[in-house]
Amino acid sequence: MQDTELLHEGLALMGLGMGFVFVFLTVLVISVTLMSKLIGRFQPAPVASPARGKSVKSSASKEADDEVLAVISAAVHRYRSSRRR
Amino acid sequence: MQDTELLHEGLALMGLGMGFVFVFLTVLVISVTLMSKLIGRFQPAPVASPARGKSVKSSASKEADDEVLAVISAAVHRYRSSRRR
Amino acid sequence: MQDTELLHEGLALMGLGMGFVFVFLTVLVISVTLMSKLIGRFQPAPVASPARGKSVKSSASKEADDEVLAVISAAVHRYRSSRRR
Amino acid sequence: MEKLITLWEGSGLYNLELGQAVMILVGLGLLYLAIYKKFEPLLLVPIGFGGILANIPEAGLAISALDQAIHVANPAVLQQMASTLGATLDPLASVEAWRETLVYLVNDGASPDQLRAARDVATNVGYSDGLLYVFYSLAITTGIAPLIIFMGVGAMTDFGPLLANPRTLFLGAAAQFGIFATVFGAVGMSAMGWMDFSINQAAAIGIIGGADGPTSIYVSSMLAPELLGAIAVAAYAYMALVPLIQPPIMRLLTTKKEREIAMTQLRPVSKLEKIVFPLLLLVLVALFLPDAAPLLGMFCFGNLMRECGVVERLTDTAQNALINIVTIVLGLAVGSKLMAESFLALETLGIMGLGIVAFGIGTSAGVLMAKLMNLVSRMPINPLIGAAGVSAVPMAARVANKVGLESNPHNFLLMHAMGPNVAGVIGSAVAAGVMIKYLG
Amino acid sequence: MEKLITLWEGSGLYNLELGQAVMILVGLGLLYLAIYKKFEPLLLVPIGFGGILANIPEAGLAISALDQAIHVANPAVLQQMASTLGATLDPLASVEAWRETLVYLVNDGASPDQLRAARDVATNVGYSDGLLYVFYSLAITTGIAPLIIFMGVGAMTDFGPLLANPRTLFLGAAAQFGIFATVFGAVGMSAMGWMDFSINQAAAIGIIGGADGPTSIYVSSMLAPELLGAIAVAAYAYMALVPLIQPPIMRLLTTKKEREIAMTQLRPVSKLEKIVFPLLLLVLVALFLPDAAPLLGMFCFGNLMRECGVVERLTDTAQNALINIVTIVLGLAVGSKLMAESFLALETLGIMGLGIVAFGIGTSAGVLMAKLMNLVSRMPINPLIGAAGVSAVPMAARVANKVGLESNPHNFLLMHAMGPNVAGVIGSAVAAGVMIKYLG
Amino acid sequence: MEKLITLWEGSGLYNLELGQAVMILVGLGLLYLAIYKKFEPLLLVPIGFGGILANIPEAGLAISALDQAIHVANPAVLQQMASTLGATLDPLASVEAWRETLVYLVNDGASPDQLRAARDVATNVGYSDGLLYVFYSLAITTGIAPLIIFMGVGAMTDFGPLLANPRTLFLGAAAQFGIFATVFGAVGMSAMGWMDFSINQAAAIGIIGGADGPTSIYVSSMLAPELLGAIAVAAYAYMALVPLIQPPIMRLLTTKKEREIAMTQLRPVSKLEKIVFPLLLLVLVALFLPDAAPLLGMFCFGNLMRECGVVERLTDTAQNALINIVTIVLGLAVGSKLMAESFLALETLGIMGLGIVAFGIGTSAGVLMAKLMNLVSRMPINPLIGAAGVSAVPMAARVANKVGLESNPHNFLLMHAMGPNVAGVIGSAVAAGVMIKYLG
Ligand code: NA
Ligand code: NA
Ligand code: NA
Repeated sequence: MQDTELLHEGLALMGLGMGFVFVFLTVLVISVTLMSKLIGRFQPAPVASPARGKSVKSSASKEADDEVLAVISAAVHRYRSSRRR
Repeated sequence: MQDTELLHEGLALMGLGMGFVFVFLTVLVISVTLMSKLIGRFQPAPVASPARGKSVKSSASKEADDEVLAVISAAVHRYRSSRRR
Repeated sequence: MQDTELLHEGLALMGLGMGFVFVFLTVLVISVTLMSKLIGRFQPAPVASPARGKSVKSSASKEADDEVLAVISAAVHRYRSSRRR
Repeated sequence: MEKLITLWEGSGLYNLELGQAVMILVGLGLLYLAIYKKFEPLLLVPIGFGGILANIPEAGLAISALDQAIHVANPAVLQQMASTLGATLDPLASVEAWRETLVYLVNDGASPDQLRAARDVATNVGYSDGLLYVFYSLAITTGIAPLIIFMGVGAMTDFGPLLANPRTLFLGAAAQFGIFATVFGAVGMSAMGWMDFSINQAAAIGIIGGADGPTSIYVSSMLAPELLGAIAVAAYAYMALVPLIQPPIMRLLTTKKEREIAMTQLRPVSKLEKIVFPLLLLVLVALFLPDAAPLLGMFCFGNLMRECGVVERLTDTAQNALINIVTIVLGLAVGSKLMAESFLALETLGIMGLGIVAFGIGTSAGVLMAKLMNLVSRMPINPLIGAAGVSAVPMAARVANKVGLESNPHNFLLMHAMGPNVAGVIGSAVAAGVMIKYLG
Repeated sequence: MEKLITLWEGSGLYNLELGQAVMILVGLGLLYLAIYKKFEPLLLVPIGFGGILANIPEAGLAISALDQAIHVANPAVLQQMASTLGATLDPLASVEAWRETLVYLVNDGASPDQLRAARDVATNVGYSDGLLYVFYSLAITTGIAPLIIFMGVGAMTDFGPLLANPRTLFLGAAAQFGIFATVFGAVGMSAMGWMDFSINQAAAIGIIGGADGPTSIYVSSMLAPELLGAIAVAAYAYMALVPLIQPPIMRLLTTKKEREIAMTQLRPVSKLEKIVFPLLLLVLVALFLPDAAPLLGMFCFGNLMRECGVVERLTDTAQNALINIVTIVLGLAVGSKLMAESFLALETLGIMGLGIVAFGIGTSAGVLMAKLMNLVSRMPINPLIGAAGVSAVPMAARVANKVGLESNPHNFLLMHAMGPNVAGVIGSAVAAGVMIKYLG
Repeated sequence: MEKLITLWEGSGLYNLELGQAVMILVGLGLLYLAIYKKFEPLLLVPIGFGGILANIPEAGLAISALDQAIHVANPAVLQQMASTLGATLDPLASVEAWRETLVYLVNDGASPDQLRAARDVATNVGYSDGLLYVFYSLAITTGIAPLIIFMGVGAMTDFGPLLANPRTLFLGAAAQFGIFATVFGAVGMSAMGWMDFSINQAAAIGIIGGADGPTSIYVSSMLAPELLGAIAVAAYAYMALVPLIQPPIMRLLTTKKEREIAMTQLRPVSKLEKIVFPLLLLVLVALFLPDAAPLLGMFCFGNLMRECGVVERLTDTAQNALINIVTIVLGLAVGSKLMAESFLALETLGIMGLGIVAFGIGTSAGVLMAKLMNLVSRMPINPLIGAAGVSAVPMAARVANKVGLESNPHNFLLMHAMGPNVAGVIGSAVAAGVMIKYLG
């Protein structure tokens, strides 16, 4: 490749690349803003959502939690009895 | 494949498949029953087995247990000292 | 392969192999001894090293520790509240 | 400017075909079911997402380097590929026609040697296999992924309730009638001219009635890979729907009195029995149905690791890290088969319809078998646990328990239903073996 | 005696070339930086160690069976290989000359079929692919390893701060100017005759400025695999140097007053927004830049698994066992590219120099963009968080926070900086897609 | 009816050969040893189970698609395969004779190209590689599995005791005499005409005396893959038997007084020494024995990850998820070599006999070396710890400790024995390197 051609290639890539990155992220900004507004309208209480999230999680990972609880309680028990020794 | 031939194929597969499934599981029922009886005769106390299982486990996973214990005790210790802070 | 040739091969492998193993491990013994001396000279307090090692670790795995701590404290909390129930 | 045009002509929007758009919506729909309706999310989240990835225009994530080159390469490369395939492209035809010719050659006319050469051309000019295609080749074509998952399922399965009451194996056998009735239904639909299923395809569809994801995927990857996407989706979706599908059927086929039958408490099962059971099952498989050996062999291996008590490290890995890794890869790989041309066909509707019928018939057969056993045996069996014979572990057993509690709030059937439930896993693997034997 | 000579002539010391010795020292240097300076040790420990392994003379850990045979096989095997490659070796030339001829044939003249045949000769006489070569083929050539790591990164990323303040995406966009300025710098150096980078190589070098390890590795494995070793080392080393590189630039481009700007607290973001975001991003990628689909697709998949809350098993595996396993394999595989002939070149110095420039320009662009946004918008933005737009998650965000605290000890910018920080990940993946689109 | 006959003729019982039945019993025997006698269960459970799977008649789990097709395909397919192999099948001969001809052609006469073509025929008509065959190809032929396991072992090894007393490396060297004496024994048996071992096979057998599973598997996969099954079983079985094999030899070769020797307490070893050691070892391997680089390189890598303290995530994965996954795959793959034709041979008995001799000689050499060192050195060494030089980590060190306690209940040798114990790992890897150098 000739030097000037290479420089042109580089310049074109720079312009096009930065341009595309900005256009794409602008579209993303707009979409995200719209999406958040839409969700805010139909599900107006973001404050409620952590609670909801939690309840979802607690039902979904109930078993895992129980297991962890069992493991920990067994461990604590063991730890205590071992200290008594 | 002709339509009737296809139907015949399907019918044959159904008969043979269900037949085989039943025969196989029947053999399995008989084998399992015999196996349980044999084991019951030579090792008559299934009540003892949990205990035995436990002791096996405790020796096999002794190291793992110790490690867990160490981790937990360290964690509890850390937790306590962090609360004191 | 002729029998005697095979025997010769085996004998050669034995001599060479044992010889090489010894030479290699002798070189290793010498290198390790030198290395330990060098390190001992420039960093004379091996007693200090556990402490240093610990501090390295505590900074490196700080986050992991915090996470463990969080998990454990949550677990202990859950365990306690569950016992209260 | 020319570059801008390239960018636009290479964009998804420019190339988006209707089918792809629809399939992306289907993928989003599966994610909705998985996330909000909790339809087997462990599988349907990766499958749904994989389905979307597979349908991104021009990205070629789900196709091979060769297919990708045929789809997007420039005319010179196309001609080079054609010459390795022993054909010449009509210089007067359009490039689109050339691509079609190449697709035809690759799928029908070419020898393995020619395909290798054409593939070499494609990779030499820089095309590479899509990620999901690689996953499919590594995980499903080799059979590794469903078999490893089955091993993990074995490591999570407790055969205690089954060993305490081996007769419940008959319930697991009866429920497989759903499979074979569906096969017959599928060939029937073809004979009627409604659909166009071959006998292999019918068998792969029938196995949906086995209510076992890995078994379904394994069988359809061997007998009808072109239907794998639809079959896997149907299998997991209906498994998730078990709490809706089964109860009405169970109530219809039983009297309130039958549903109130209390079962005698299960005897304790010794450790040794639990260790011997997977080996016994393996030996029977070896003697009578070698074609089920990969599936049941890996299942028994997982279970033996669990019960033997001396390889806890391995059991733990089989139940966690390994099965999770394989699940991610398998799910994405299955998603790669959710491509418009194969999924958006009438056949998919047929599969969905037949799948639900399969579950219904399996449920009925299990319940009726339990009633039959009550006629010939003294020890009473609550017919509700027959419904658990379709497997869908442990969902179907929980359903049996719940329906039982409705009639008698003190009658806990869960443990009793676990017997037929795991028997159903064995039953459908045996059915899979029979089908592979004849049609594989 | 003859055997002793063989042993000596097969030893590393006898065969050690200067370049290999230097590269072993480079590997030890990387380990020093990783272990004592904490330069991204998770990657640099495997990369450094892999670099040492790759340069052990005669061991051939980083090369294929074919290359290994060419390098060490006896003359008879060399002649056999030459004949499969359609060449004859000059009987008067030395064996070393024969080896060189074969290297030339394999790299330039031979067809895929001939290479396969030559490879068959090598494996038939007992040569096999080196371990690191196998890792490279499995993990990097297929793209699996960087994509799986990107999935894990997605599973560890919280888009909450970004969703609370989407405008910070512009900061993540601006910081990508580091990438493209570096590309132009690299072609400039070539035009000046200082270096000899092709446009593809320049693009791969530029992506170092994206400050994202997996993205850099993915792009350079596609556009310039011969530079992968140097690029990966530069990418991870400079990411570790972010706390040294960025602060002076940040201070230079901002007034004390600007650095003291307090930002309004972020609004809480609902679970649903977090679930929808990865899907929205995926759909936009599908519509506008399919070439970024592998990278951003896997990233979004990881993030969706994290946020959907119903596949915790899979999320946990993606964040731990899976990403760790892949990191070990990827690191060793990248190390296999630290071979003397390709690494000890002037180009590597150029890459290291350009890499630091890339980070600097990216940082500046992010800061200046934030200042520009302050001119046109009411809601104040502390320009320091613009520097976090280069990604290097979460290091750059912490740097922004730290520099901010220096000016105002009550101004915690960490959460605000996380927005541009993760935006930078998306930005550089988009930039990667554009480059692959044009040059891939 | 015809179908019923097919079912019966395809069943295991109809096709069961005596050898397969015996091998299934051997597999069950290994499981018994693993589960009830705790013989290295982590490896012997998968190996034993894999051995059973490999011998299920007609299932073909341990063979390639090509072998499977030769074994069970119909005459038309056989003829097609023969033509790709450049042969014609005698139309008057039986189908069984045809199969034998094909087996002969595939193993001896055919070129790689012809094999590829024959394989294409087999896969085109639907045969596929068995699961265990796939595991073997991926995990053992490439060397990946034993090397990853060795990395995990490195990540679990503490070189502290060795560094505190480097002279114990000589004990680890001496104990390797068991390896080479066994090699000589094996060629001796062949020279006598009792067995028919080649020098490569003798070397692979000898390495059993190294008492290191992964090293044995790695070496025999390179030098004598046909013996891999027997060698792996012998290696793991005898490692489990160390507490029975060693004590009598140790007591025989030492006086009570020697066994009572108390050793001076080990000095504390600094973190830095532990970090430098794996790098030092690696450099020595690079300089003097590149053929040991894969084994010792991965071992040192694991150990460096452990000691450097900055990659705990990776160390944890190397010690747990990764090594467990690879162990499952490796075990099943080794089991695939427990096929009747190769295992049920006189050679296996020879291997078992030689293996135990290897352990005995290694133990003796270690003990005698310790006594020799006591003659030339001031610092006293309890000769019992010499027995730990065979490796079998940490079993042999525990045995030394236990035998020591018998003589003097206050003399804890465990830490002192860990030095030669881990030295034995290095020693046998070096021995492996020498053998691969000459014979590979
Ligand atoms: Na089932
Ligand atoms: Na970036
Ligand atoms: Na050893």
